[in-house]
Amino acid sequence: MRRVAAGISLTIVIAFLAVTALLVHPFGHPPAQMDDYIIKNTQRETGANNAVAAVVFDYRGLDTLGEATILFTAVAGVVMLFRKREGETTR
Amino acid sequence: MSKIVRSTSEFLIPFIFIFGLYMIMHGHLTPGGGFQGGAVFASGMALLLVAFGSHKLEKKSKAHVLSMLESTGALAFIGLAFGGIAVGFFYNFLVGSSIFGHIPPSGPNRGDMWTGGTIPLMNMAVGLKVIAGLSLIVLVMALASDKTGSQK
Amino acid sequence: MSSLLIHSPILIIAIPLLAAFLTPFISRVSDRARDALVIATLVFVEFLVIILAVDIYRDGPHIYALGASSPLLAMPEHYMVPVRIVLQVDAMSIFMGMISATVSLAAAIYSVSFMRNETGKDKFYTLLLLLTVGMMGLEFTGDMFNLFIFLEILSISGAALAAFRTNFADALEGGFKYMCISAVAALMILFAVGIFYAQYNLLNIAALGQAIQYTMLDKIALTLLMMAFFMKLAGVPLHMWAPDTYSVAPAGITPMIYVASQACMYALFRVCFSLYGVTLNTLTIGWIVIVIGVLSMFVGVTMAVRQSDIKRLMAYHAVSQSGYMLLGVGVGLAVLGNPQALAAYGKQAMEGGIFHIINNAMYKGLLFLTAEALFYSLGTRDLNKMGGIAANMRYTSIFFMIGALAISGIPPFNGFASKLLIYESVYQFNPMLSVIAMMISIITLASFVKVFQSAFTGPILPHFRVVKEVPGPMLGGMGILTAIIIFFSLFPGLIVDQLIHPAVEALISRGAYINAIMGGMQ
Amino acid sequence: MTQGIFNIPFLAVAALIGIGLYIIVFDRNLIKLVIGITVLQAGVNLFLVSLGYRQHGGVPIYTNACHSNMVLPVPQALTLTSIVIGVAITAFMLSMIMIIYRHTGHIDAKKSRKLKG
Amino acid sequence: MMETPSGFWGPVPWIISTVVAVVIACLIRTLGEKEHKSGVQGQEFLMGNPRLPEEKSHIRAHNIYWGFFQGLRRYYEHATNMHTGIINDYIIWFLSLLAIMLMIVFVVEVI
Repeated sequence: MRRVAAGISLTIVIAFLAVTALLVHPFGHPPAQMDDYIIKNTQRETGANNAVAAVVFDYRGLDTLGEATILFTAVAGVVMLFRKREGETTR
Repeated sequence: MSKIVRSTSEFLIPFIFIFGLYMIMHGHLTPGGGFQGGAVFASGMALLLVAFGSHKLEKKSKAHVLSMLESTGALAFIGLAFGGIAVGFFYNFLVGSSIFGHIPPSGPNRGDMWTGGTIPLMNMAVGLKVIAGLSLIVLVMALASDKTGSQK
Repeated sequence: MSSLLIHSPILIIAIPLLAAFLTPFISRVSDRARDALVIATLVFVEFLVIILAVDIYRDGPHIYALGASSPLLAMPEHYMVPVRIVLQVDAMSIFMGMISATVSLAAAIYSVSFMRNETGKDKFYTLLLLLTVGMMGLEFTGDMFNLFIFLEILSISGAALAAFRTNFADALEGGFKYMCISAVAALMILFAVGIFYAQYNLLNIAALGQAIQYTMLDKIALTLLMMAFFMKLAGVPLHMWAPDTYSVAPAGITPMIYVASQACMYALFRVCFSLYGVTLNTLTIGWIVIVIGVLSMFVGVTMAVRQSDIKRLMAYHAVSQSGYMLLGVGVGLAVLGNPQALAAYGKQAMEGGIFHIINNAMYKGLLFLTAEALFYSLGTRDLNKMGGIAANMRYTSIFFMIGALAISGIPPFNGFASKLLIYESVYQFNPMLSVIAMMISIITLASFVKVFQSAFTGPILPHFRVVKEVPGPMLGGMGILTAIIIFFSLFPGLIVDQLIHPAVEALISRGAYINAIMGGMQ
Repeated sequence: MTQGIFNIPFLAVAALIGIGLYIIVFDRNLIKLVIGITVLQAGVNLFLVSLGYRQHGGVPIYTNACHSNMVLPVPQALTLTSIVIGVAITAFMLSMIMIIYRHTGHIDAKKSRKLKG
Repeated sequence: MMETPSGFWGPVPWIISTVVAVVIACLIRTLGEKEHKSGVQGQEFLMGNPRLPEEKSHIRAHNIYWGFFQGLRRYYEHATNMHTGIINDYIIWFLSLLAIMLMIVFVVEVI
């Protein structure tokens, strides 16, 4: 029962994803108003030849800060999980 | 691990480390950057761990030192972001100055190391952070799994 | 002062982040310095939020473009599209920000003494600050991808904190479930962001709102976003992680995770009202929100009566109370395309729903804290083993009683005020929904009577004779929330007029939200 | 819809997401669940990065560039961000599973459910 | 004072009227019997049963609302079976709701 429901809903979701894939702009011809600005102005505004690095560290810097924070959070979480505790019992 | 793995990795690891550092340093000029270079470097650490065992690695690099290094990288990153607060957070305040401040000619060029403003510095900070963070994750997980193995 | 005001949207996010990165260093110096740093940071954040709120309620929304040559310049000169990340703080965002900051502060104060005997406290405080950062960023950002990033920060730190007591196997289980559903939900959001990017080559919410056309792709994206946020805010039938996670998280963290799920509710409202707004089929989407809200109320409360674990019981109540908010705002969403109905009762329904958010954050937080105080003193969460501890824990029982009366909507407490708004305005939309909401309120009262009767009253059990009141800082954390509840209870009109009404206006007026960013080009 | 035939990368995205969801839904092994989430992440990352491809475009880097036509830089940055997030989540979930195993001795989702009802 | 769609709500008038009601109740109470002695009601009185120890006389949580649960037994069986606690099932719920919503949105567009 549960497996049947899961199978049917999975099929529907995948069908809609395929519809999405067909409706998205043709591969290789994206709209590019924002990116054209970045490609044109990256050297003038940030001084970096690498437009990706300019996006990562300048235009979308807060994303990168957040990403670094996520890594920091995950490390803190992993270290926290494996910390030593008094009264630790296995099983 | 066997002797073959150990001697091969002894040979390979300096190259991996240097390649990782190269990617971090040249992040604003060539493909790559702090995250990618840091991941390459950390994969070298993982190779060390596989070849020589987690306890041996832990003697060389203590967990809390790595934790400090990671925090240092994060602090340097957010500090650079705070550096431009006179204008705005994340403002690239070094463009036009003498440190990394050259502005390249527009269009394709040969690439000048001293360009990019805060971007190369941020690359280094993030690189340090990623190196320390990923190594710490790998080390802590290896140590923990080692411990459970010995208890059985 | 004015430059502090201009920079305060980012400072509210960046200062706790800086403190979180500093904590590993400080905690090597001394534990006391670290506790002081954490509390001071959160107090400073609270201060910044309040001065920003005063300014926003007086002068309208703030924007902050990161890395631009001026933070107020949302778009580059001579260009029509925002390229950089823009933080956009309007009355609704800052309203949620005040809730998050207050609850974080109370949780941190409470944790100072609750966590005294734990190891790994430096990681605990780091993660607590990061959870605050995640909530604040989620509420302040004006960029779809950035929203995803902050959602992930919130999820990972929340899961790590929920699994903090690693010596219990069920703590790990609760944390793992939270992480799992968060990861799936966040990936769905990322996919939706990809769909937006593919169509419009934009990531800014306001710019997307201007460009959006509600094509088939936009509908799929809306469905993905809505379901992901319903998963994160624990709407029935996607609520099942909520009791598992809330019940195992340490004290202080449970209210924070709950407020984090309300931040996800804010994100849902932001997507529905500001991103899509009138372009979507408001009646259908509104009814979806309403149906999920009513289901949440009903299933949450009926499951809650059944529980014998006190924290699980309260977690189910949290699910049930979220239903009220969804009901109120869902009615507003359903009549969004109909200005007459919106003016007649839609706005008031939304006011009720949003007033319920802040009320609920306060008294639900208080109830979670009292439940954990019982666990701290008695060593058990099982209601069947409790009895007659009111005499020994006087203040806790008073706090519990205030929280329980407020959540059940007993006058004169603030829960009654927001529920009254919801009942009366929803009655004009559909009387049946209003009647159901009242019924649910009665069952809520019944379940809290059960808790009060079995835990606090009756003859004191012999092995609890030596039980003492919890230490001062824990009472302090509960006291802050109680004081706020009493304040809200005494002046509901003031709160609704000054705080809630501007927030609702900010949520409804999509044009103002878009113009704050795109205004230059009209 | 005539362009549909060129959208094979996007169809691959749908397939990857479907496989990921299938693993998450039908596999009771917790580690395989994490593998499913990783596959899902791979699908979404592929979607993001293939959004930015421009026909006959080169890398968006001016150092010694010979192309005048460049692919979009923003999707690459987003994908980079999302990959790092994926690594963080995977590491964190795997270490959680390690501790669950240490406590209960198995990694079966069906058996490790103390919390229910 | 808070405006509601059909009137207003203010806690202060409510509290004042409650206080007035309590005062009236107390006044009525003072009119009662003066020689009444308290204390008799609490003791066991002609019951015949031995007095229970204190911890036994406390009604535990699972006994409260027993009749309510008995009346709604079938609903509760379904509801507890729904909450299996298996993480895969949570994702199944998510997927099925997602599928239903996609269908609803699609159907609404067609009509």
